[in-house]
Amino acid sequence: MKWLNLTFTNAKELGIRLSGFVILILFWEFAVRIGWLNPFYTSQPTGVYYDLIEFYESGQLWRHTSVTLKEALWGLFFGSVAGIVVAFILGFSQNLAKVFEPLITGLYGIPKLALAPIFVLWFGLGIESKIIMSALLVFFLVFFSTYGGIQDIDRNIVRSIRLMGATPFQIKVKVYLPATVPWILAGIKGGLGASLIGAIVGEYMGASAGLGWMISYATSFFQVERVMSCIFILFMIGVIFNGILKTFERVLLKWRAPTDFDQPL
Amino acid sequence: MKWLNLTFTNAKELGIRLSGFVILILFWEFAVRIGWLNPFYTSQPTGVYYDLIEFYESGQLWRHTSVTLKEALWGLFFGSVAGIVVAFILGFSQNLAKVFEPLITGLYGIPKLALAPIFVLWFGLGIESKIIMSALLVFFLVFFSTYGGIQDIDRNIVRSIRLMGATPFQIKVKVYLPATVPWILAGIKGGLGASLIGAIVGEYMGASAGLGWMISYATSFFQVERVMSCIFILFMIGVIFNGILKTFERVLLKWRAPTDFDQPL
Amino acid sequence: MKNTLQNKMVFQVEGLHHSFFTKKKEETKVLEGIDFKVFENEFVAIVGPSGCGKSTILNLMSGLLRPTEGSVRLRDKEMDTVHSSIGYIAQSDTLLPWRTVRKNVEVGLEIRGIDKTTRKQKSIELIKKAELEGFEDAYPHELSGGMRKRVDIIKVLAVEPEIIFMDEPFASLDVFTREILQKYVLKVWSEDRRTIVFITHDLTEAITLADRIFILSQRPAKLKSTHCIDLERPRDPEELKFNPRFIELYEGIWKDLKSEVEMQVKEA
Amino acid sequence: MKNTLQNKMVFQVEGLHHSFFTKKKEETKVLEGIDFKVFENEFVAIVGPSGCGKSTILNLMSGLLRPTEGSVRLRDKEMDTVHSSIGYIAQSDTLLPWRTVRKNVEVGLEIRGIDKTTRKQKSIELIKKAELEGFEDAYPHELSGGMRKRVDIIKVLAVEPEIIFMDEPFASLDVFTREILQKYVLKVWSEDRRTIVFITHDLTEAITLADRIFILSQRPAKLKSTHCIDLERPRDPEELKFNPRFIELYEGIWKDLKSEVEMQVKEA
Amino acid sequence: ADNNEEESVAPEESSEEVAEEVTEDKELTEIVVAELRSEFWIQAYLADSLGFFEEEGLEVEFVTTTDGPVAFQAMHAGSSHFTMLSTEPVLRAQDQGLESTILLSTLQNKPYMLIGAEGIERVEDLKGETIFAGMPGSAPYSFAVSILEKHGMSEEDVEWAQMEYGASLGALENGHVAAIYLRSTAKDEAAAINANIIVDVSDSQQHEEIYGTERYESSIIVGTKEFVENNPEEVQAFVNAIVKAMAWLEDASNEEVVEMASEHFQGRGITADQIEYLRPSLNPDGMITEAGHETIIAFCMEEGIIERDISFGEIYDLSFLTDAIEMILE
Ligand SMILES: Nc1ncnc2c1ncn2[C@@H]1O[C@H](COP(=O)(O)OP(=O)(O)OP(=O)(O)O)[C@@H](O)[C@H]1O
Ligand SMILES: Nc1ncnc2c1ncn2[C@@H]1O[C@H](COP(=O)(O)OP(=O)(O)OP(=O)(O)O)[C@@H](O)[C@H]1O
Ligand SMILES: [Mg+2]
Ligand SMILES: [Mg+2]
Repeated sequence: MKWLNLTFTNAKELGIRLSGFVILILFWEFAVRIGWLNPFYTSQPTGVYYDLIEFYESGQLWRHTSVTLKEALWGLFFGSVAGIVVAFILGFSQNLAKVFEPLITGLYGIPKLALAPIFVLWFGLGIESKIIMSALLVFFLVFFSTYGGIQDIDRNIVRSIRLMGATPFQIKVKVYLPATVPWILAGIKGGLGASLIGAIVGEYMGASAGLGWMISYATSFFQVERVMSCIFILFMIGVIFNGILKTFERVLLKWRAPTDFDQPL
Repeated sequence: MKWLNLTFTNAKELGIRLSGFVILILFWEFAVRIGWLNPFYTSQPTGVYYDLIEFYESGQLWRHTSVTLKEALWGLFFGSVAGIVVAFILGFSQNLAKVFEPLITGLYGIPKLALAPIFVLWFGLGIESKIIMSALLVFFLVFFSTYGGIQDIDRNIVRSIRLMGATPFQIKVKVYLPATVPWILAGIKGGLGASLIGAIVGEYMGASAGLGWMISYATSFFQVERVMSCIFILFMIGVIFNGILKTFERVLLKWRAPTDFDQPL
Repeated sequence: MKNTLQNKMVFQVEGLHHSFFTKKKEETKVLEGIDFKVFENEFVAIVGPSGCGKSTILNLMSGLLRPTEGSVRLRDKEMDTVHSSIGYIAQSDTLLPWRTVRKNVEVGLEIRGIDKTTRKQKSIELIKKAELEGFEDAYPHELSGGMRKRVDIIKVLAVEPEIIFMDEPFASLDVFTREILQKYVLKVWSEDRRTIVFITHDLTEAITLADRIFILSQRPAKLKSTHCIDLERPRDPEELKFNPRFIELYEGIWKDLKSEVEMQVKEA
Repeated sequence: MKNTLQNKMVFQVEGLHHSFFTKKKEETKVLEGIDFKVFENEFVAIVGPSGCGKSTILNLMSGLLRPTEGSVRLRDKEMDTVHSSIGYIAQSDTLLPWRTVRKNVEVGLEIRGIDKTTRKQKSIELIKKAELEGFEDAYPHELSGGMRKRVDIIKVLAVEPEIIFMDEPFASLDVFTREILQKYVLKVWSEDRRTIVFITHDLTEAITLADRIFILSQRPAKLKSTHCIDLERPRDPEELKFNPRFIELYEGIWKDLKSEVEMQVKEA
Repeated sequence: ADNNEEESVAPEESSEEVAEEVTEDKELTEIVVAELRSEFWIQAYLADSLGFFEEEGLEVEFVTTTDGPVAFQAMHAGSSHFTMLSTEPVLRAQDQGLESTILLSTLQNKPYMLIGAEGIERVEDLKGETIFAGMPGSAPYSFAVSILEKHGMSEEDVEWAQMEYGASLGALENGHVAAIYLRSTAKDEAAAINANIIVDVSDSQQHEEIYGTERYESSIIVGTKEFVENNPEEVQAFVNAIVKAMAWLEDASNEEVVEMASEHFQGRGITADQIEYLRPSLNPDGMITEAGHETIIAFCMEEGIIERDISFGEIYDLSFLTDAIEMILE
């Protein structure tokens, strides 16, 4: 996997990055062993490990993971694009912003699970409803971030490009878009997690496969190990997504002055 | 209400801001009346209106709303503070960032509802568990945004303040904090909605009152009107939160050059 | 002023007033009744105390700002928006930080839809002129202050605008680099009949380059006086310094400026 | 150079090399073996072509950068971090956009924990000196370029640093405002025995102010020559221009600089 | 079992294979069942695993939702053909004009328990304590209320906590609640946290004590009225397959059941113990009795779930079931 090489330049680097995770796991196992945590509710790493093996060997792991992954990736894609586009539209029209900004903040606060009946009604029980749910959650995060970025732009630069005779569209593409990239990336970084949650919530609403399906199934059967296995997989997907995004970030923001000086702050 | 005056400078302004919402409502009623939507699933505005009155007169509306509001506000507060603090800690330590940044992204992608058993086990069924859930969701949004802002700072300004002999702490308070305010505000704007969702999810997990409790109760009774009433209340809370935040924003960012030029872009 | 009368008028500035308002509605009067004309192929310099309103005049003339009162007419048409026939080298740094030097120089050409090879050719040529070879692929944050300014200048010159506004373009350059660019600007101006409005604090520079010099008073600025520079063209910056007419002009303008300052001091 | 020998040494720069590396690890050699000393209460000017490495030298001397090779010693101690005894007026704009003019001027005092009334008194006084009355509560974006630079200057002077670095501080100011500030800096320097290192492109300014002038060559920069300015103090900028020794010095330095450029041209 | 596993990985491919094997040239009809994954409908999963649906020319996909009502609404919105849920929401929807037809019941009573924390051994001990039994109006909630009433207490005598079902065991052990409702099949889990079983209505005697009857057939399979009327063949085929599974289940050992059903209950989802605990509640023939229906109606009206009496004939259509029984069991 090429990007992994790019992201984690070497094993040591990877070691540092995962150390927090490893400590967490060790602590968890330890806490269970000495009786601080009751494995009946929290399970324990070794238990999860065996369950993961079983999950994998039954061929079900990849099946459920791939379903959720597909939903989340499409959701991330559509949600990010929609978030950027809407932020740009509202960012350039005071009046539209006045109408829609409160609407969007208001809508964001609605618990999506409460919309399950309507969602199922409109989008059915297929993959579409999960992608839409995932995209919806991503949309909000990317929107808020991008919209903030548009307000924060350096006006002198915009002026200079306008003076060169750039059309409003060119100004957006040549100035606003690159200038808001750091903001968009911050939004997408939040969106990574949101895309997974959206897929999971969509699966809670109604699904025949996926990690969300597995979690809600396993929960009702008190299969804590399996719930934890799924959470572990989601966690790893999040970490990997983050690694990929970091690579993107490095490429897209290579123009930025390095953040670290010779001396510590 | 003073801040409302500040926010919506006059009735016309308020009119514009709410027009989108009004159109949505009218369309909804219309769609039900001509049969595009089945009121059994989506209810209809007039029905919701009567239900709201009943909800209000029974004295239940304020009871449930105040519970959720309290949870959300505390969650917003703690989550924002934690998000800013953690972003600052990781923003200034490459090594800590390497350890914790993937961890945080990974954790964000875990569906919170799946943690219900652990949450209830650790935090009980009182208000604490909802505040923690709400704060958790807000934390992620504010963290990602603030962290992005710290990376984006103008290095020349930092240098100049360092040269004046500022301690690391002074640099953070006098430069990084004010410079990241636009980013923090963008994060909190997302956090408004997240705080409500967190409270609701917390109530799903275990509660005896609150709008989330009401929604899941009404859902199981096919009381679509009531579900919609709760959603409406949540929506309005989101809008009002947004209005308050706008006022804050105006005060905190009054130093920024105005975004609108004489000419439209 | 030799050519001004028979030449066509490019800008007509009439009764220009401008005020800025703070968010608390406090007024800062900046311009108080400015009238002047700029003719085709003229090289005009504007000189005045720091903060008097020079940049504001250029912003008004370029259509970036709308005057509180009075009018700016470009070739008999009221300025109501920006015009791409004007190239404006602003006082502040306006490089796009995410573009390399070459890409920054090309941005205006891109906007005009010039094809890639022409763009590249043009930008490479200008980068050479500005003595920036070897930095084509550097990002702005990797340049020195003077280098950044040079990129800013050639970025605007690249699109060959008919009218060029320059706001203290050479202030941060050493004498030799400055001379090279001055010569280049003069060449561009004389060969292609451009019209140039130029702000500077350097009187020598103003006299060397301009046909006419407008002296502005302290804020709120009025047009204090206009000096016509009747030195022969082409002018060599280095020789000029010893030209008696030059010295005469210099002293005249100097006194003019000084009296303004002294008046100010007396008032206070 | 009158005082230099009996005076204590403040800076000792030895064998200074510095290179920048792009993200692709390409090297830009900027400094190639610079040696000089700066003594207590000396006023040193650095002159050199744009982009040669002047600002880099100040960054190294202030401890913002660590040299690739060689050393900078401040009072016999290796520079290993920034020192608050150095006030650095940088080339780029470093005002805090969210603070008003007054608050910007006070930032250094705040850092030192000076109490509010003293802070206010000091800042009001300096704002007056810089002719910025009436703009105490303006935000940086509401100022003209020259006004912003003036705030930048007094912000650093407010903390009364022992050692002052200035990187082209007066480039964007008109002659009169510049003179006022030059005089103020000279006053501060002579009264309180400050040590000043000063970068400028204006030879007249360099000769007027400095005890010694370091001439740098093109990048990669070497110390081409050092000129001692043996003009009597106090110097009046206006009279000095007609002083024959001044003209002599000016021409000497000019030729020195010019030969550098010509060598460059020949090489190319 | 291998074959079945493959089917769930790539349902389309294997369905073609099976179609060839079966040699009936008929294409399989796709049927979607919205459901809550639970052992209460074990017969449906067995029918799938045992290939009975295929024999009937159906290919069934199970879609799990959060909540019975959601599954039910999904069906009415056209996303599925059948739903497996409890009777109560169906009655309420019927009352509101969403017409459905219940085809059969997989259980004959409610395999519900009320279990208590340490020191809570009898119903009387619950007075003034906090208990969890789902949302008001849900079947577990009314089950708990009935218990209280049978012991001379009322709804007001205890505090009601609400939480995710999965969180209830933790809440009980940690003392957040004094008693919780639990499925009777989860006796092992109850034992794991040393909880006391206060009431267990899978025991028919206790059931009668609480509900007044032995039967309370509320784990049902339902279709929309429209679908059932217009597609009698599919409905018949579907019911046939389930009745076959019911017959198979009667004779199968617990271990066999676990093996067959494990495909739908991955991991440790189902155990022989659970089947054993479930057995007393299993409906041998899917029939729904008048007595059971009346109990349910009475209960729903009391709880305010429905406002009018819904007659047996309006909501049930057992003709498919009787036909299937005739054909298969006889
Ligand atoms: N952060 C940086 N990264 C890479 N290269 C840099 C960086 N800073 C400066 N340089 C390079 O170092 C050289 C010298 O820069 P410096 O700013 O010291 O020049 P200067 O003498 O101050 O010029 P000017 O008079 O134009 O301000 C330039 O070629 C510049 O490209
Ligand atoms: N956006 C603004 N908001 C408020 N006041 C402004 C704004 N821009 C300029 N001013 C004020 O207008 C006056 C003139 O500014 P201007 O930039 O035109 O000066 P200038 O002559 O170009 O000065 P300099 O030589 O220092 O660049 C100044 O007093 C400044 O404070
Ligand atoms: Mg200006
Ligand atoms: Mg420099």
